[in-house]
Amino acid sequence: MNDMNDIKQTGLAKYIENLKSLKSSFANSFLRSGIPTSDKSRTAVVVNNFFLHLHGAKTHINTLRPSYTLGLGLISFFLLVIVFISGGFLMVYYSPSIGTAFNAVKDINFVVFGGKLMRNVHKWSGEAMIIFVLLHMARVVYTSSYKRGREFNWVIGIMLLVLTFVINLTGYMLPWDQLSYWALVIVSNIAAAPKELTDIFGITQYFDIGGATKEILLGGTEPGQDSLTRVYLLHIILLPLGICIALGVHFWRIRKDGGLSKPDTLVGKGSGVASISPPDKTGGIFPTHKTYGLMELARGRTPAVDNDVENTVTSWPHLFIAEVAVFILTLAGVIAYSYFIDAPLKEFANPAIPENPAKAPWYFLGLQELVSYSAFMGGQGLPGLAIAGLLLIPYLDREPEHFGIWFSNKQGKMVALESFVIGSIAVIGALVFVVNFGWFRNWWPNIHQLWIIAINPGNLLLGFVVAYSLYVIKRTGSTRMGAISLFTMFLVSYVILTYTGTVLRGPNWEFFWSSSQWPVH
Amino acid sequence: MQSRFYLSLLLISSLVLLTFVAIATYSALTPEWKQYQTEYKDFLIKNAKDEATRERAEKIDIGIQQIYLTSMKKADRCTSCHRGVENPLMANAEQPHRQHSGNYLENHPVAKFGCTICHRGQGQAMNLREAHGEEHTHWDFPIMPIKYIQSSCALCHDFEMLKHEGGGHVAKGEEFFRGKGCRGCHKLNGVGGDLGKALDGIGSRARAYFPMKHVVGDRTIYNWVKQHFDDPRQIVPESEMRAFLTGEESDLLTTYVLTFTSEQMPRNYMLIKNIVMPRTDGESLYKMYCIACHSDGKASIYDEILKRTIPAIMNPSFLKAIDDNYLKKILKEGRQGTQMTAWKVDAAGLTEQEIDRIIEYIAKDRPAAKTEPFDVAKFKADVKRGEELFNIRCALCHGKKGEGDLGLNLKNPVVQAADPAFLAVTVRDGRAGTPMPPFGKDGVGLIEQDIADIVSYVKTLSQKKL
Amino acid sequence: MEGFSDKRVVRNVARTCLTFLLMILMAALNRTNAYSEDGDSALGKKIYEERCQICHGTNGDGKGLVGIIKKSEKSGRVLDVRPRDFTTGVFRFRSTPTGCLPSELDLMRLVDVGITKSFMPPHKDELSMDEKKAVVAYIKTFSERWKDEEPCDPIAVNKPGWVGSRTSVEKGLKIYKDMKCWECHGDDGKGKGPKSNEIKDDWGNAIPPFNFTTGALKRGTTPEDVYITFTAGLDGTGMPSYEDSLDEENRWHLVSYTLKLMGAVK
Amino acid sequence: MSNGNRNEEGVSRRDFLGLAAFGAAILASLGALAGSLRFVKSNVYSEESKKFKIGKIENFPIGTTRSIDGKSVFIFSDDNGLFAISAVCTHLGCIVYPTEAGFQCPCHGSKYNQDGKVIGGPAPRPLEWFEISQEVDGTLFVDAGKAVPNGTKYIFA
Repeated sequence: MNDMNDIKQTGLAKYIENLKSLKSSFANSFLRSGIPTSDKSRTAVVVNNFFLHLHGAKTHINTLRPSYTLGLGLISFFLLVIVFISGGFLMVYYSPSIGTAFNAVKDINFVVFGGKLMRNVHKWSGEAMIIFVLLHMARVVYTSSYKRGREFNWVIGIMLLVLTFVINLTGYMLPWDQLSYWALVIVSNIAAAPKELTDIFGITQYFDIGGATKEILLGGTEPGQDSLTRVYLLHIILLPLGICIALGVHFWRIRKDGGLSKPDTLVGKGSGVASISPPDKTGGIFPTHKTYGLMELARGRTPAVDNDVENTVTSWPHLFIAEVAVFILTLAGVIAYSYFIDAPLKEFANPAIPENPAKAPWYFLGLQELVSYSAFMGGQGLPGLAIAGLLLIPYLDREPEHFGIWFSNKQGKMVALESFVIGSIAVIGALVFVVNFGWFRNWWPNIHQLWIIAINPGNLLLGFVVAYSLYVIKRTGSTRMGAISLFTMFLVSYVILTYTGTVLRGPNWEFFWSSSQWPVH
Repeated sequence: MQSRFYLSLLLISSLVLLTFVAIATYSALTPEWKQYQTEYKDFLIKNAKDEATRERAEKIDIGIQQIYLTSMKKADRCTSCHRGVENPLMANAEQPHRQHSGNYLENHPVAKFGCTICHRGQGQAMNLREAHGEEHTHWDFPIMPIKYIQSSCALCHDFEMLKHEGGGHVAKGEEFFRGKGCRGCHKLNGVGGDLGKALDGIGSRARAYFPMKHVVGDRTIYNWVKQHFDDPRQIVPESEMRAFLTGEESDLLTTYVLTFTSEQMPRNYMLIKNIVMPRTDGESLYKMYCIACHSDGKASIYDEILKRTIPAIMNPSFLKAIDDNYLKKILKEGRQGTQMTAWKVDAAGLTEQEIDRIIEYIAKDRPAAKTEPFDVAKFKADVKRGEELFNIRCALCHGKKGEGDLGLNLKNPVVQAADPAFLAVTVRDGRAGTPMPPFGKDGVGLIEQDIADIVSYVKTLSQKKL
Repeated sequence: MEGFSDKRVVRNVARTCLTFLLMILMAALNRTNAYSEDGDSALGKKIYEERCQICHGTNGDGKGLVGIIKKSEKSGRVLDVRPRDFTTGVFRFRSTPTGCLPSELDLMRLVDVGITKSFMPPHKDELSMDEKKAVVAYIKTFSERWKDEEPCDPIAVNKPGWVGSRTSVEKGLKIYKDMKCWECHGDDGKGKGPKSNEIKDDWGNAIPPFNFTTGALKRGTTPEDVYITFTAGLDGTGMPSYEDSLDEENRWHLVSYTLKLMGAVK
Repeated sequence: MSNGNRNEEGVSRRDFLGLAAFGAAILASLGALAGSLRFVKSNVYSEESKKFKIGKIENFPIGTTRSIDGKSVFIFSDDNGLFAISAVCTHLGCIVYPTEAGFQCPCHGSKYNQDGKVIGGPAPRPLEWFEISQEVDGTLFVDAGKAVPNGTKYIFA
């Protein structure tokens, strides 16, 4: 009996013991090496965790400087997370059929608990992504962060930008209201715009690449159920998948390319060294200032020759606190905005009557301004060239100096300012001209379309931007200055054109100072 | 130091997030309709006459009310605010709690019919602004003004029944529609003229279909239709439509026109009590198709909109000159170059029988006396002299090239194909009831040779270019 | 040119042998155009009988064979259009003050351009100047007034630059209200004022007030035409002259307001 | 046979094999990809027929302009016959509306004259004209899938 009791006792005691240590044993199993207490174990947490090991075990303090990154890339990523989660919720009620989609969205707005907020959050965080991805790009450009092995990651970044635009656009079409329908009409016809070119060469009947693209996109010749199915497929599977893959590569490359960019000269905190100059080795797979390495797991004297290491802190908890803070900030911002501003929902799609003005979503209105000169150039040619130009930036500017410093130097700041002013003048000048005097077709109605494709305000603007940045390179003798100039002008053009398309264009795409002056239909 | 920055950021953001989550939850938990339902419940509890009523009132669940009409896939949630709609205790309450007026709900239980079938508005919506479809809510079918509400009755009921059982307005409107010749210009169900737009489905068209620029007040299709009847050119400046009705009469016609919806009610909703064959006597047909232009047909009238004189087709002098076959030909084929529609079954959709009945009606006052014949062949016509006479005598009304203005368009194929003797008689005797005077010896005093010359010239007009 | 109306001159010319030469010349031009007194009135009579009599009647009493023409306006209102009765010597479209006979030019202009909207056709291209003069002279024989009275001087028209301006339109609106224009023409200028059904013309026929929103005045649509109508009135109709009750400036303000009603200014 | 020769031959043979293998692999993949792309272009569209009935000639008195409900086409009738002009803007597919001068597109302000010729705005092509045909019984059809040269007017008995 005693024995039995003993055994029972020990069994129960073990059980109670296990119960007592549940917290630490679960934490140990979850974190693999337990709740960290030392720098070593902090490092181990990161290295051993599936999600966390995407980060370095140690993080350079420059990475944590809010004024350096402004957290823009991170915000973009968190917006994506919010979009994915809220999108998943919306899918519970949404059904991609032209007979039910509109009612489903109405029901989400009206009777689903928190439905309106969820829809707003999805909509606004998606659109905010566009802004933050662009700002993130601007940060990368202005801090020269596309250099020293990061060239390809810049390319991935541009891909993500394009994917962000497209996924937003496809989402716009799902409610199947007037906005959706006419945006789909316009977009599918932009897809068909190469017809302008094939028409000129008279080969449309043999090789109608534009028409084929349009029909593949729509699953027909006009928007209908098949189009909605396809757009839905793009929106919830293909594009998210593309984004996830591209984003995976993007993050992986950040690590492999040596972490976030940082200036070669940095005042290290407490290092006692005013200026640290690592050996200058650009490019390469293993730059000297990489932030991971087994030797960093050890304490004490290390074979490191790079003082850089001294300016790091353990990612756990410093980096993670920062990330959580930015995530909550993003979420708070999105929810606050969504609480006050509702996502639009117009009348049910009506193929007989276009909206007047029929506008694309705002982020495409810069392009719509351009397509109002020529559908092909504005919808495909110019965006294509702009993207090509952006892609080429890291390959055409390879100057290693001023890496990781905002605007490189004083001259860079001046060039950015100057390009901002000149670019604004050029865009506004072009717009003022077109609004007041029209373009070729208004002067010579019989002019051949080729002339308009070749010479239109959009092309001239692009030509001017390229020419001006080349002039800047020639004047300053620095390709870096050219890159700053080019990107600044790109950004200014995008913003001004978008503003014009959104606010200043009214019915019949006529110019109005504000929408309060629009004539009533 | 950096961690402190991020920790404070985290704290502040978390507090902001918490605040907004709290606010959002609160507003999700306190929607507009809940307030109305609470009011309703409190009202019932307060005014309960006996304990049992009171107990029942206290048991009222507060929650979204929905009437789902399976056959129409319609969800009406109006009763979430209008909970008292079937409650006799609410007969004198303020909206939204008031009981439905009249005894309509006896035969139209809310559970079967919902609300928006009759009242329109957005049944799915859960707030007043969007449910009533006010302007800028992007809903095409705002709540229907009560003065036009009877148009909804006609979705299921016939006009004969409506006339006697509470649908007087829409039945009256239907009478106007039949009596004012609307179908002379507008097709409905494939029958009617081509001058105006077809009316099918007009009552359920999207708001954007109507040019709302000149509409006074709310830009709804109800106001558009009504104001367009009052003064068509005020709403559509280039309209050629006639303005027959104003004020209350046009309200009635509006009520009727709003019944032209493209949606078909499910069969189990329809209730046709007194099927009355459509009126197909000559007079009714004349009123349905002809009267808008020809009015009583006794006198010809120059029309400022159509810019021509509309012939007096029921004037004895016209009928005396024209026999039934000729009338039938014109009715069937129309008159090229004028607004006269081809009424045959292929075109405007009238059957042979109907056309015959109309002709019978038009020709009922034909005088027995025959006209004195005019033997044109007897005269050797001089076209050149005819032209001179024409320019002096005829061109003032018929135009220099016979293109017509106050007078008839003489280049018209019907005139050109007409028997010269018929034309000569017309010139000689004129047309009483029209501005066409007699040019023969009883009138202007032209001799028969002159008339023959003019007729011979008129016959050459078709070759003249304008 | 004025000399032609002076019968003495005509008589002198007729008595010269030039008549003969002229006749030959005219014959060569295939025109029966002579300047003898007899020839003149004979020509006038001929033209009248050919072109005018059918509406205005053999005696100029407006009771020709065509008779009353019914016209339906855009508003749906059906009007009776009656040819002018020349026997009273009362004319609407004069440039002379109310109560006066129209000037020779007024009548010539009417024959020339006709009257829009009431089927009086233009004769600009149909008749020569002499024929028009002859027919005008013949028309004057229908009324005794032409023997007893002389036409007055035309009204002077000097359009100020501010006609049609916003302030002028506003002042015009006030005058429109104060002078009770709305009693006939209606608040909205559509001719449906409270008294619009009571108005009769000198012959006792109902006559509807003008609907400004149609924009087409019979006299003509220029501001000057409207001004003359306010100043001279339309004799024989219910439209009085405002020459005495409104000063020139206010009449022009009223013109501004009617221009707005007609849609000519915003 | 020298070593070098054999080597050369060997290398070239191996090269050829490699070239053939990878070439075939790429070709096969491209073929599969092209086939897959063709897969997404459907062979039939669930749309209303492009050819539709518009009635008889008597429905179109000379001088009239008609738009057909639910179809983006204007039918005109003038002294020279009947003709159908598309209401779809050639720029980006919005529906044009008639104006005094001809047509106007609400989306980007393309303007056309009464024959559909571009007189302003970004439209690259004139509005399409469609074939009108007549069945045996006299019914007229417009085929919005079949463009005809601009200016083609049809005269029917």
